[in-house]
Amino acid sequence: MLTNSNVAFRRLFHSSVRLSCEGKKNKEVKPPEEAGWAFNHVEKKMGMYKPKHTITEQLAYMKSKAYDDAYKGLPIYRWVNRSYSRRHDFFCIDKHGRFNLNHACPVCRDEYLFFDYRNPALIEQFLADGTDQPIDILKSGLCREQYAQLKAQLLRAKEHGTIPFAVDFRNFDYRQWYKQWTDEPGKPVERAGVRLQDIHPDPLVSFPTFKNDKGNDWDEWWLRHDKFARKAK
Amino acid sequence: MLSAYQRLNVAAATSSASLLTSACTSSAQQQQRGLGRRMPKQGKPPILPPAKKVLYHVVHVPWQKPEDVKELLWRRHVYNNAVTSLREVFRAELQQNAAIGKGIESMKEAEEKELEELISENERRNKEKAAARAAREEAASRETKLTMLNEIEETLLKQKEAKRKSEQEVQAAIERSAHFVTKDNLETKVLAALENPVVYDFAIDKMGNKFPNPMPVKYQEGTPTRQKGRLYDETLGSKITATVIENTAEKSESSETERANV
Amino acid sequence: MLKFKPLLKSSLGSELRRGHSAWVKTNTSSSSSVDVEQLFIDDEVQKLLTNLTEIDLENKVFRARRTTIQQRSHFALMTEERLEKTMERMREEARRFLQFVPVKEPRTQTVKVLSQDPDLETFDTSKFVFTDITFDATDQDRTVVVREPNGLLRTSTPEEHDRMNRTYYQKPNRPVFPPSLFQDPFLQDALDRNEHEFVLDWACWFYEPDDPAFIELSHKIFDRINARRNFETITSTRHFGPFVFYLALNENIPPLLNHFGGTGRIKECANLIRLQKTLRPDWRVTIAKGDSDEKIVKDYLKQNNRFRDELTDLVAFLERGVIKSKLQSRETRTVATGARKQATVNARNVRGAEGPLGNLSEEYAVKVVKSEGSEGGDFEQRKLDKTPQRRGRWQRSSSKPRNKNE
Amino acid sequence: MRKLVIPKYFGRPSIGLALFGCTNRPFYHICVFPDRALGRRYESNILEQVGTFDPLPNSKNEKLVSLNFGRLKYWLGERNAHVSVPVLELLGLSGLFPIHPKTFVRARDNREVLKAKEAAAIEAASKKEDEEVAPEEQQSVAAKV
Repeated sequence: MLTNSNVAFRRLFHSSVRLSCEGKKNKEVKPPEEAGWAFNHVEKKMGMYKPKHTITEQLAYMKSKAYDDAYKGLPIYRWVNRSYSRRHDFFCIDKHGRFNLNHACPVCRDEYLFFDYRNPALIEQFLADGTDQPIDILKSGLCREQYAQLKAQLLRAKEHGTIPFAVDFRNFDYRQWYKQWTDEPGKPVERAGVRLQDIHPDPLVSFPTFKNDKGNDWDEWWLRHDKFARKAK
Repeated sequence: MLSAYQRLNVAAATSSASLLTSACTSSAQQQQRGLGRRMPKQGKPPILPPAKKVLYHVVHVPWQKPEDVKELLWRRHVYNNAVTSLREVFRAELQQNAAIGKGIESMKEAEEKELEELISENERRNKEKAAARAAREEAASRETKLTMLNEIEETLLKQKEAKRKSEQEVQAAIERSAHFVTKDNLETKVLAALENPVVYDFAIDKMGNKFPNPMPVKYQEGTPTRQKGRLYDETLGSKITATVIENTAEKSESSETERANV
Repeated sequence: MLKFKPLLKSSLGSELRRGHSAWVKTNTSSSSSVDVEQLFIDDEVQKLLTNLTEIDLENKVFRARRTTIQQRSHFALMTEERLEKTMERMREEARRFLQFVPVKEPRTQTVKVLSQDPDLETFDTSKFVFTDITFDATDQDRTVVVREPNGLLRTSTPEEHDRMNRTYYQKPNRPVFPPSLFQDPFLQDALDRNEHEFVLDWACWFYEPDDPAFIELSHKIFDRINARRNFETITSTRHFGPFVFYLALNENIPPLLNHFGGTGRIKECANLIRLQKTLRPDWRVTIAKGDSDEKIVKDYLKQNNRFRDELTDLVAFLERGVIKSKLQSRETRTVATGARKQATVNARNVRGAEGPLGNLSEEYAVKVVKSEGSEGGDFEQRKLDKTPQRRGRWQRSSSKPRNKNE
Repeated sequence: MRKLVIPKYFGRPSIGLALFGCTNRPFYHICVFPDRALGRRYESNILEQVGTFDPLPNSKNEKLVSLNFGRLKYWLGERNAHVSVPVLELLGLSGLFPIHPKTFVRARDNREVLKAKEAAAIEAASKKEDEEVAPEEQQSVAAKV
């Protein structure tokens, strides 16, 4: 929400109005950098069209101050208004491009944002950190269409190399490629497969395999807390 | 499409099963079953016989051209002969592979052999590991025995030490208790105490000088004395300074004597 | 109709090229047929290549990468010697991660014609590709046969062969058609972002080592690294071996020599020259057995002073012992980490932007208050009275600011 | 009435194309059925799958066929399996079998159709030229008049 005073002097107009004036060819439309990012007064967007923007505008917008003020450097899904009843299979925009509901998902409601493999920054916000997998749809608060777009554009980004990821390590058996090579290949190596307990067998720090802390959530008390809290209600 | 056939076959299976089990079902139902048209389940679309369009549709195959027929005749014969001979070739190839040891059975045997090898190798490795583990455990147990023995010795020593110390204490206590007051020497002790009473009525300062505050004897033996002053007039302060001077004087003389005779 | 005519003709061309390996680009003086694979497996060369690949655990071999599953990080307190032992174990593990990608001659593009049936002409509009999926056929010796619409039955080209393998035997991150990262606009973008290792890793996972496309792609990347001189993107990775082998084979090692010289590693320079000597025995530089590294490098410089302008850092190091700035970039990285430890706020910049208040310091007057006690209040006071009508950003009532677009 | 039958041991096994995939996207599995009489549309009576055939060409105009030659030889040689015509054609094209007569016939028919189309195309082209020529003649005639 742009509250500080330096926004006032910018030209504030309704984004969809901008859409209609595009129809009239005579008025030259300045690119958003000079014209200033569209500021959306409209609270309730039901039934309105979502304006179309290009990828270059989106890239410029994501670097702009307006974006920083709006989202303060946090990933977009942190600003989702969780008080609305959010099912995971809702659609913000119908097939004609109009909004279905007022509380749109973080990507649909912001007119410049849409998932695209040429803008990895936006996709990376929705990835579980340290992995190349998207987070859960309920956690991301995205509608079904945008979640599908996220997965599709993530795959495209991987294929086009804008989002690097860990390719598995290919263990070559030289005897298969060179006839004269005789000695055995070493133990096959696996990416992220080096375990600390193999490298540093410290008797004091015991990593009992049968009790390894995989899958249990001993340090995520809030998960258990929610369960009881809900039961209590 | 598939589901229709599945339903038909399921019907066949159930019908045959029910035929076997319930011999005495009503004749109408059997008859119906005989016709193969079973009543569909509640709410399901009825099972219809194949449509007339499908039933009475006649496929008119166009006549082949005579030269085609002639050519296809000899091609078909050549082809069929080739196929039969090929089957023969394949059979021979399979037998040959089986003979050489590349066939399925030989592969199975090879797998079994390999399995046995692996199991035996595994057992061997387990035995080795067990032996190594036994040796390690035995060494460890020996070591723990040693440590336990040491600990026992230490505790014994400690206990002996403690016993000796406590014996000494007891001895000291016994010696000390020699002149305790007991039932039998009670009277003598009391009389002795009466003779030389020990007076604790004194003050002491940091230096260890004692400042007795004797009660006037006359007063104790029953004849009241003349009140020379009020009890509280006496203040230890005045006495203290006097005796302190005396004591220091005595000490300086004794220290000189000591220094002299050293 | 017969799209295949050129290919058959080219098969003759590649015969000639057979003698001349694909790895040797420039037909240098000794353009005799060089058996690249034989050379690569030679123990001497393998030892030299492993020595040349340095092991950089933190930034390269075990750097933070995106995995498919989130992993918990494990911490362990260690004594100094225990840490040394662990690092040694990690180094040994890293050596296995730095296994070289096999250097292979590309498979021939020629196809063998199995049978010709002219009267099968136009039996169908499209080709038929037959793949044998017998269970004991490995990726390499699987038979893939193509029937052309003109009735010609031929064996498949390497590209088709691999595509069929990828279709019928799927592996993760191995789609059927090559990803567009391996074509140029995107390849150049990735290389500009210094993701050479990622591209090469994916290429060696996606293609077979003797696939012509893979060899051509890796050569392209090697040339660009050599042209751009950013060797640090590929050092201490599994592709550094083939990269150095490729350079030594084509005799353009001066840039790499310059890089090693700049960072003062004479041993690597000597190893590089020995490698080129082993690969090109008829090379003019003579290397005696017991030579010291220093001597070898000096001889090299003496004999090839045509590269003198390229070897400025090496020469600088030899004569004046100057370590090049490239090392600075690594030092700046270390310095940066070092700086973070010292206190950044001091008397001078406490009021400015680097101070505790950061960019807030422009909006508010910052007064440094010595004692905690009474005066603390007026600092708050000053902050408030300066902007009475608008509450500071921190005192915003609702935890979630109204979004720009709502 | 359908006979009670144990698919594994009944009659002569037959190799045919079982249609998988969905509407507008056919995909055939080349698989072995217990007998021709039992029909091949019933999924659970497939003995074994020895290959796949994708009738729709991919972007490189290729129709992909995969065949498990080892098992195929077993069923053909050992078990003397009956093979349906399309599978025979495929085997013919793959080179394991000689070319099936039907493929020759189809090839010849396609050639004839192509030839006919070309001829028609040539006629159409020539007819178009006549029309262009005809109007010019009329204009020249008009100009002359």
